[in-house]
Amino acid sequence: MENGIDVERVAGGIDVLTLRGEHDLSTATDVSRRIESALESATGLAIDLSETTFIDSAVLRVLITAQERAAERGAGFAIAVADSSGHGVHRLLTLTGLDAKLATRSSREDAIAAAAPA
Amino acid sequence: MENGIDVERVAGGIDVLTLRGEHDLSTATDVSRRIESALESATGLAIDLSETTFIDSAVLRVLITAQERAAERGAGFAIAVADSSGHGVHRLLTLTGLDAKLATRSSREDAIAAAAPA
Amino acid sequence: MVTVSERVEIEIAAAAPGVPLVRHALRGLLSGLDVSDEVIADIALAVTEACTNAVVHAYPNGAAGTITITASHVGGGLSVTVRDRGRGMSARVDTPGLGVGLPVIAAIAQSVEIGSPDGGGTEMRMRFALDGPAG
Amino acid sequence: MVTVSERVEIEIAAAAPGVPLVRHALRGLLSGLDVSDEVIADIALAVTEACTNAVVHAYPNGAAGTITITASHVGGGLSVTVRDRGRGMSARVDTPGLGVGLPVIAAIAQSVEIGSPDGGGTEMRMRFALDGPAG
Ligand SMILES: Nc1ncnc2c1ncn2[C@@H]1O[C@H](COP(=O)(O)OP(=O)(O)O)[C@@H](O)[C@H]1O
Ligand SMILES: Nc1ncnc2c1ncn2[C@@H]1O[C@H](COP(=O)(O)OP(=O)(O)O)[C@@H](O)[C@H]1O
Repeated sequence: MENGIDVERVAGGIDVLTLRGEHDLSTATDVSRRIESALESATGLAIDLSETTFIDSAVLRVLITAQERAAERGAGFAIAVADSSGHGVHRLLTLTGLDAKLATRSSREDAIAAAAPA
Repeated sequence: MENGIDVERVAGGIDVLTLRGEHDLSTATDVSRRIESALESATGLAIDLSETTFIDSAVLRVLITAQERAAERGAGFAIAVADSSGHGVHRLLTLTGLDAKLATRSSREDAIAAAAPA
Repeated sequence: MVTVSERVEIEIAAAAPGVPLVRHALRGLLSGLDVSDEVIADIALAVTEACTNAVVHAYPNGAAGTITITASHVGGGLSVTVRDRGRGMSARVDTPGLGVGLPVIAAIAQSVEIGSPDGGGTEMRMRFALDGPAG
Repeated sequence: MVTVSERVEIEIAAAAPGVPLVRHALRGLLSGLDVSDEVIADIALAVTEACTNAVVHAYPNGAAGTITITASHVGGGLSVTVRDRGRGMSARVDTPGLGVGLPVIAAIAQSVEIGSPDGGGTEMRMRFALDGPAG
């Protein structure tokens, strides 16, 4: 799968950031920048990992920061971790206990719905 | 050296907490409690490690929290790390880089002076 | 007696773009063996964390350096060594990382040995089971 | 050939009061050898961190358990193993600790191996140099 970071604005002013393929230290700064700029104007942010085949702790750190920043700005936030997400994505979230701390949903659609500001 | 935790109120409403001997997980909760109760009424807190022969990262964590709490309450804060402090005390502070982050002074007297609120 | 049937050595510059290259090379090695996707994912994660640590921590202030990764298929397992020639293990509280790299490696690998090789730097030697779920 | 001249085995309940006991026993062992105060302080610190980890992380929710510490004076060095029979290495971000235990151990010891012994739990095997400053 081609690696990529896409951001799309959907209904209600919510930005959906899709991470395709593998992400690690070599793309973490890009991911972080795209998140920061999305949060400048979006009412909510959904991060879609359903097409993500790999993430490491450098990316996980960016996701945690994203959730904190969204909360600070009163923006909604959710992450989609689906059956189609890579084994390693599930494994890292379980090992670190972040499956319980990050606002995860099991599909892109559910994450977008959950990213509407409260 | 006998282990111990002493708290003494000195001039200006500053509390001096002296850690004698070895401190680790087995005393960290006591140290933390004594610090919390000192910070309830003291204008400043000096922690004297000049007679401390050993500390580990469990105690270090209590010291970091103490410095943060003191700052939150507007109380002064300083830690005395002297030549007489144990090798391990110096070593742990250097290894972790906390010699630069914690307000350390090289004697009990200097720490007390530095613990006066700004 | 142990039979070494496969051995790969990779050298990368100690910089972020090298990290995925190592992972891809390892997957290539493992794809020729009868290993489950779960085990491959686990090994990819642990080795990535070790390489990331070498990039982030071994050479302070962006100093140039290299990282050498050796993977060998030994008996029923895989041994992967990540070696840098940087400043040696540090233990500073002000790390830019999340602090779960070493624990993740230790949780996934059967064993991990962290050593200080002659010549300086840090060597991390991980052993992985290849049959069944790793760890 | 390696000569084992001294060997100490200590078993403690996995609880905070055991941690200083281990340190005192180790100092006792080392006091009979020609080792500098700096090296003794370093070993005391690394072994304390390993024992503290076993107490804090191995047995969740205050479950009862034991920790076995073995120290042997092997050749010119000291080998210390800290073994628990707890839940195995975890890698959770919500640790109550400062997160510098493993790095401190790895920075001080010549090498540290973290493994998952048969029967469960975690085994941490540290090797220390006894001549000159440790590490
Ligand atoms: N190759 C290395 N060289 C120097 N220090 C290292 C190396 N690998 C790890 N470390 C040290 O060990 C610490 C813990 O590593 P880790 O658990 O991966 O957490 P993080 O990298 O997120 O801080 C690092 O913060 C660093 O101080
Ligand atoms: N004996 C053990 N059993 C289970 N998990 C452990 C053990 N030792 C260490 N760990 C895991 O490794 C992590 C890192 O340990 P350490 O660097 O000492 O940091 P801290 O204990 O302050 O969190 C711990 O948070 C814990 O998840």
